[in-house]
Amino acid sequence: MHISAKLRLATIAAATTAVMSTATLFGANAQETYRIGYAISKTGPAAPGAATSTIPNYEMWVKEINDAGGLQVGDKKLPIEVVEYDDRSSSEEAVRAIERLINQDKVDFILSPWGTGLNLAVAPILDRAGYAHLAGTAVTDKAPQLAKRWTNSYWLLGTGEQYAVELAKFLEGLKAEGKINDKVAMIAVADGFGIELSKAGREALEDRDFDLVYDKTYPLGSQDLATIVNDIKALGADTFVAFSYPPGTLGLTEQSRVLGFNPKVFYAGVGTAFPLYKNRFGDNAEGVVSLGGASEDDPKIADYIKRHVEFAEREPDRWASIVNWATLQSLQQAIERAGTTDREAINAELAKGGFDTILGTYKPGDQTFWQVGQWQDGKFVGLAPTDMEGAAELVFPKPEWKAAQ
Amino acid sequence: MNTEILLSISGLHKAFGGLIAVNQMQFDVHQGEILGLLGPNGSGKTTVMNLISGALQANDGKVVISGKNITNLPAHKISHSGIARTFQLVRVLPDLDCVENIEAGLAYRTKPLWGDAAHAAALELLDRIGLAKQAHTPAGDLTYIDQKRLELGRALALQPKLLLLDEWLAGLNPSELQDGIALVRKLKNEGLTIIMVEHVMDAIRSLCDRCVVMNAGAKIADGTPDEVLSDPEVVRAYLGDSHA
Amino acid sequence: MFSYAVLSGITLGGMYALVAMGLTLQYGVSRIMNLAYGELVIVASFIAFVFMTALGINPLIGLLIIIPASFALNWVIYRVLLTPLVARAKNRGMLEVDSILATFGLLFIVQGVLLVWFGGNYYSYDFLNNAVDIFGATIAANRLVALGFAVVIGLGFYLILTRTRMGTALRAVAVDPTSARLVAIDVNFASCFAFALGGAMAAVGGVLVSMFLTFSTSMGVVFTMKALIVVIMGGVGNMLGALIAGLILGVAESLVATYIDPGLTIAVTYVIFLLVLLIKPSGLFGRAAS
Amino acid sequence: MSILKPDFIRPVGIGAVIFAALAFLPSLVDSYYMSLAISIVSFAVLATAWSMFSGPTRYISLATVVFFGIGAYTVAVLGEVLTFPLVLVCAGLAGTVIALLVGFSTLRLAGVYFVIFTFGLTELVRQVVSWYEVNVTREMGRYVFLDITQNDIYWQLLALFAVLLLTGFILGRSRLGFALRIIGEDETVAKHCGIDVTRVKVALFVLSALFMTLTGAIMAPRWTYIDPVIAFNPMLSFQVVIMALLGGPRRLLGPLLGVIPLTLLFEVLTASFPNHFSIQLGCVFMVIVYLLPGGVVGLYEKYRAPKKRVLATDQNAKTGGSTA
Amino acid sequence: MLDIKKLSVSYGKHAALRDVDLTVDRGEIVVMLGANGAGKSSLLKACAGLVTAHNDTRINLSGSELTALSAHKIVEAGLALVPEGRGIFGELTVRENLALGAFAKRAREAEKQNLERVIDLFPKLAERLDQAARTMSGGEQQMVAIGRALMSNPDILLLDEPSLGLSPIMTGELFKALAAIRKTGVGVLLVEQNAHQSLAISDRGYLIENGAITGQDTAKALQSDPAVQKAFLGLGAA
Repeated sequence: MHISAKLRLATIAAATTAVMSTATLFGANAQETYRIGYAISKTGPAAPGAATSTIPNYEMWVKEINDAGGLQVGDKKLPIEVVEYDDRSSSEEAVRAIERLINQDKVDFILSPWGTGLNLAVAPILDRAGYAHLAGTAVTDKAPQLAKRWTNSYWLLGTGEQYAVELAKFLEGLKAEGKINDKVAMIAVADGFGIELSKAGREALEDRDFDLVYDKTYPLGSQDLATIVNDIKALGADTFVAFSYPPGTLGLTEQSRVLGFNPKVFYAGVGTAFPLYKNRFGDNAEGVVSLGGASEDDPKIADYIKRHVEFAEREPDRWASIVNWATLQSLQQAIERAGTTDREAINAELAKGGFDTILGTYKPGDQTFWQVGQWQDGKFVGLAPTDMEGAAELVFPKPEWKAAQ
Repeated sequence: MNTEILLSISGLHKAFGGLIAVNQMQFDVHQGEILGLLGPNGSGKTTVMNLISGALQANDGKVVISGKNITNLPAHKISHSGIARTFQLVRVLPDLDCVENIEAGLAYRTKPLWGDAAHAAALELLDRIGLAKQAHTPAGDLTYIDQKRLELGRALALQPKLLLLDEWLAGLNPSELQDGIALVRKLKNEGLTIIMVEHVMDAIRSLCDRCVVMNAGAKIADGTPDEVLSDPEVVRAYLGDSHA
Repeated sequence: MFSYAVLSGITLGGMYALVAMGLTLQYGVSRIMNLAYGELVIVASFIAFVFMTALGINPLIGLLIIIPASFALNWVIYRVLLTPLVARAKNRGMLEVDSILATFGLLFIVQGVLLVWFGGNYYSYDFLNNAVDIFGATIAANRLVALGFAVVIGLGFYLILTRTRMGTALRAVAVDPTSARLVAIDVNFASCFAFALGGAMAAVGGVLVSMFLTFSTSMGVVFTMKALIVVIMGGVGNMLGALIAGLILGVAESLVATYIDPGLTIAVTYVIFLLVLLIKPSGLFGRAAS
Repeated sequence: MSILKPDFIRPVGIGAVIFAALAFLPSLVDSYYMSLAISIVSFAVLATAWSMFSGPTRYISLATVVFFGIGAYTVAVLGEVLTFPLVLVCAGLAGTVIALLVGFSTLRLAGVYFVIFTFGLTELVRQVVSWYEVNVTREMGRYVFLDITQNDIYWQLLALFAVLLLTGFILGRSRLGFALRIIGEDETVAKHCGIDVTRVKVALFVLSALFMTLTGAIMAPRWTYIDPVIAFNPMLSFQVVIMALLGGPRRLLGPLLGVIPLTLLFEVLTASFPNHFSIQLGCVFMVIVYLLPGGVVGLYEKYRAPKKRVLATDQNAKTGGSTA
Repeated sequence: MLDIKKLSVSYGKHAALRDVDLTVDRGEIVVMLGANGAGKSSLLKACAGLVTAHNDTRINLSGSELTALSAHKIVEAGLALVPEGRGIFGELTVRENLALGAFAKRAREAEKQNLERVIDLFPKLAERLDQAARTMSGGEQQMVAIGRALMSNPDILLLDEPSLGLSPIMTGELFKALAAIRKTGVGVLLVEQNAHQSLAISDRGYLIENGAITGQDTAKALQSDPAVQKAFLGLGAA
């Protein structure tokens, strides 16, 4: 009695599974969905970055489109079907997952993984299989060469040099106005990102007659940066620059506050533009400068932030998230413009650009977004390039740290 | 009796921390003789064996075999100079079978045997020590006595000039003891020189040409078994008052 | 500068020691090489985070709940997951291999559960971050609290282990489990108790560390490894050894950051660790390999 | 002499046929399966090489990724300077030198001290490479743009694996391999049998490291971009240990029996449960540990030849009397 | 007092002990003689709960059943084993070793008196109480091991080759001490290589061969038994 009940349950379960799997099979054959795949770091060292800048955007994009009935392809509305994998922050896993998406799942489009290394690892495969590669979270000095090497690849966060030069130009202006002295203390995380930015920063700052009074690196994974801040504090630099990762960024801010280190310009990031930063430091975030930025007065951006909060229960970061979202909007429009699910047609549309996104009229690969931003009144606004529309005025000098509550 | 000296030990000294285990030991072993090394437990006999075989490093002193100084050489080099041993606590290679255990002795000696030759030699040797039937039994599955035989076989496979037996006859029942004594005597007759640490008096009396008695790390007597066993100091330190 | 470097090194070292001490108990007494140790540290960090941000409970008060809870949790882990391995292990080596494999699995489970609940994000909250001046140097209060806990736990357990009957019994189990049975010590109970206690200490470490470090679900391994280094360097099973090893590493890191290059801080901890092992293969205060 | 005997020729012949057949795999399956095959073969090489040293000696080394990473980095540094075969030679040399250094300095450590030492070594090497790149070359992260396809990598790995298995097979019948087994059983006895224990251990450690280094070198072109975090990822060492232990590190083909099911399991879990991968993996892992105490080889042996083992009883505990 | 019936122990297929019957009375010293590997140690270990005996085995101490108890409970029941190789805690001090001896609940109350008794028995230990046990000589370590066993206030004391590693003088002291222990009413079961001296202080003896009892008699009778003389008293002729 008891056993037969269990058996029946098992049979029903098996039957249901079988029916469901055949259903999906037919569904796939009939091309009634648009299949999107991605492999992203859900675990491992890259997971926090992916969870902040990329995964919520992907999920929100799919949900919004499907809620609206699907992608407009020609005269049909195709709902999006997602195949996702965890690359476990490993290049090898990422490579295999992408191969799987291409050959096994035969998805129509592949969204990029998170991080420079993983994007580079999968780029040649995507190129070979003719998939466009919208690398939304890779910062590499080789971006222009890579875009040439793999013609359908777009390196959307640009090169480290762009950020460093934009920052140096910005600081040069402040120096010319006599607001800051020529001393800069710079610290970077010993990792591809930190080194690329610090290298470009060093050149750009020295070209502009800045004196780098401190120029060192700290190892990835090191969170105790108290001694570094203490050393720098004694050097009399008006400008502090840290090309750091989120744990380091938070640690440096924390220690600067504890030690009462109040440079006139306090620049730290990646991580400053993360919602985490504002939650963590509250009013003390005011005046901190970093990479990225958002024209939060822009209704489109404000709307995006609002929707993101509703969907993910937290704010998006004000740097890569925005670029990622603009990219997804571009993709959607490219598909709609192509009016077909044919990959080559969509790729061609992507190359044309001219999409209407939260970054304005957007062409993937053309870096038209904020390179330097600052927390002002709880918003991370864009400062530079200064000629961009809506560039905010710098809050200067950075207000002194307030004591912890 | 052959008086040629095979092994000569002089001024041998070994301390473990503050404890002096071997203190200025000195004795010679002549070609072809069986030397009994006697003494109470803890008097340093096994330490002397370990110093000779290179299992331990001496703090001072000299060990010379056939005119060659082997003091504090690594154990594998000492084995190459013609010394093989068995251990106080029998040590076979438990997961290897008997043939392999013997091959372990054949394969790394000065004139190594390997492959078919080693296999054949191993079988022959197993036959000699009475383990031919167990050739493919893992050594760990052998009885205690057979493990002792096998360990001796491995030592013999090294074709030593000098064999060190550390309580090899301990724990044998009386009939096995007779077999064991016969085997050791046969080895002696084949020309092997032997140092044996032993407590079994029957064995000592019937086998040893000469005995060295140790107490508290030092030599207290040296002579024929009858001489040393009646030495009052030996009786006091080793045999105990009840034997006086 | 020097005094600051030393002082901040000591607080850093205190944190290392704090995180390592539970492992030295688990590995030293219960003979469980617990690769999931760091995950349990992180679990406590997350609980502290939830207490602080969602419930408004100060983490130090939260310890009153977290310590007994983690003690119970680790008790269950030992009873359910590890007892069968202990029972079937014929020797220490087998238990070591089995416990490595089993806790490796546990590591993934705990990490996976955290991931489902908290996602992959970074977490951090603000507590006791005010500056405190001591000896002319400024240190965050939360770090001093952690250091204080490390010293109190290190010394306290040192005293308990050396001065009380139960502590002596635990050390006896560490030295020779078979003989311990012969003096009426219930070795299974003692191992379980030590494991649970170690787990509770891991939780204390996790709560305190969460007050000043940014953490995420994938960071457990970092703590496990740091703890292992400290445990091995200090000598397995030696609380005072762990405390001192932690402090040495912390101060060395801090001095190197100040006087040589912050880029070498992690390298230097490994150099010191490797040197200690090469010179004294059983750790600073370890007994000779048996 | 003994080379020509049938018990040598037959397995080698069968192996050659199997490997020759496997070489045609790329023309049969698509590139996803090729990438899976690469994964399996690379882990097979790593786990077998690991077991070559760690199986008989029972030293658990977590330094696999040190050598793997050195191989990968050599390719990153020299890849565009030298031809690929020469790069492989350089990688092999670099791995050998490091292995010699490590071998001579660490092999006196025992048990868990050795385990953690080798782990510490991984971190140290990673940190030193990072520091060197940051302060000397000022280039962190290197690009590997080589015209090496996935199939090339597969064939190279397959060839390496064939060589490794042949080496292991010959080793298993050689005096050197036998010496290592004796050392694993009882180091003291080994010494007294005339074996230079240190030299044998270091030789095997170096040999095993050489194969790990070459695996890293062959795999490197696959990732386009290499930095110390990618090259020296300690998870790799753990995975290799786990696979080898699961399979059974004391048989030549044992590790393979761990590699294949675990790689496939990882693959299935990643594909089926991208959001619950960790939990599933952990659970499956625990089940394996509890139900397969002797590894896959143990299971095989248990059903093939039930073996009794008499425990040493009275004779194995007499300590203390000899030195005190 | 200690009553062993049909004790059998196997390791895998190898039978170490077969149907051994043995008794030890209050205030009695009983010695077991037998070759290495005959099963003597297994017998003691089985009594102490360190190895598992077959199901039909019965081990009874003063009326309470020890057979299925785990080792620590057997100590509580009043049986203490001084294992071969002593099994002291080398890293711990002598004082800690002795204190651990009194870890059993039955011993805690009388810990002080027992400590005094042990110190009386082995005055040498008094000077060495704070020394790590492993730094002491073999004889002293043996004293610690026996002292520790006595600290548990046992009804019966099992000793596995206690004279191993002791100088003859030390051995003499040891046997004197055992005789003194007997006087306090404790039963002693002794496994010894040193047949001569152990028979001299024993009341009765058992001969054990290949896992089975092959003979038993009073110590006096055994001493004059030619077979025993040949097998175990070879040096009696000296």
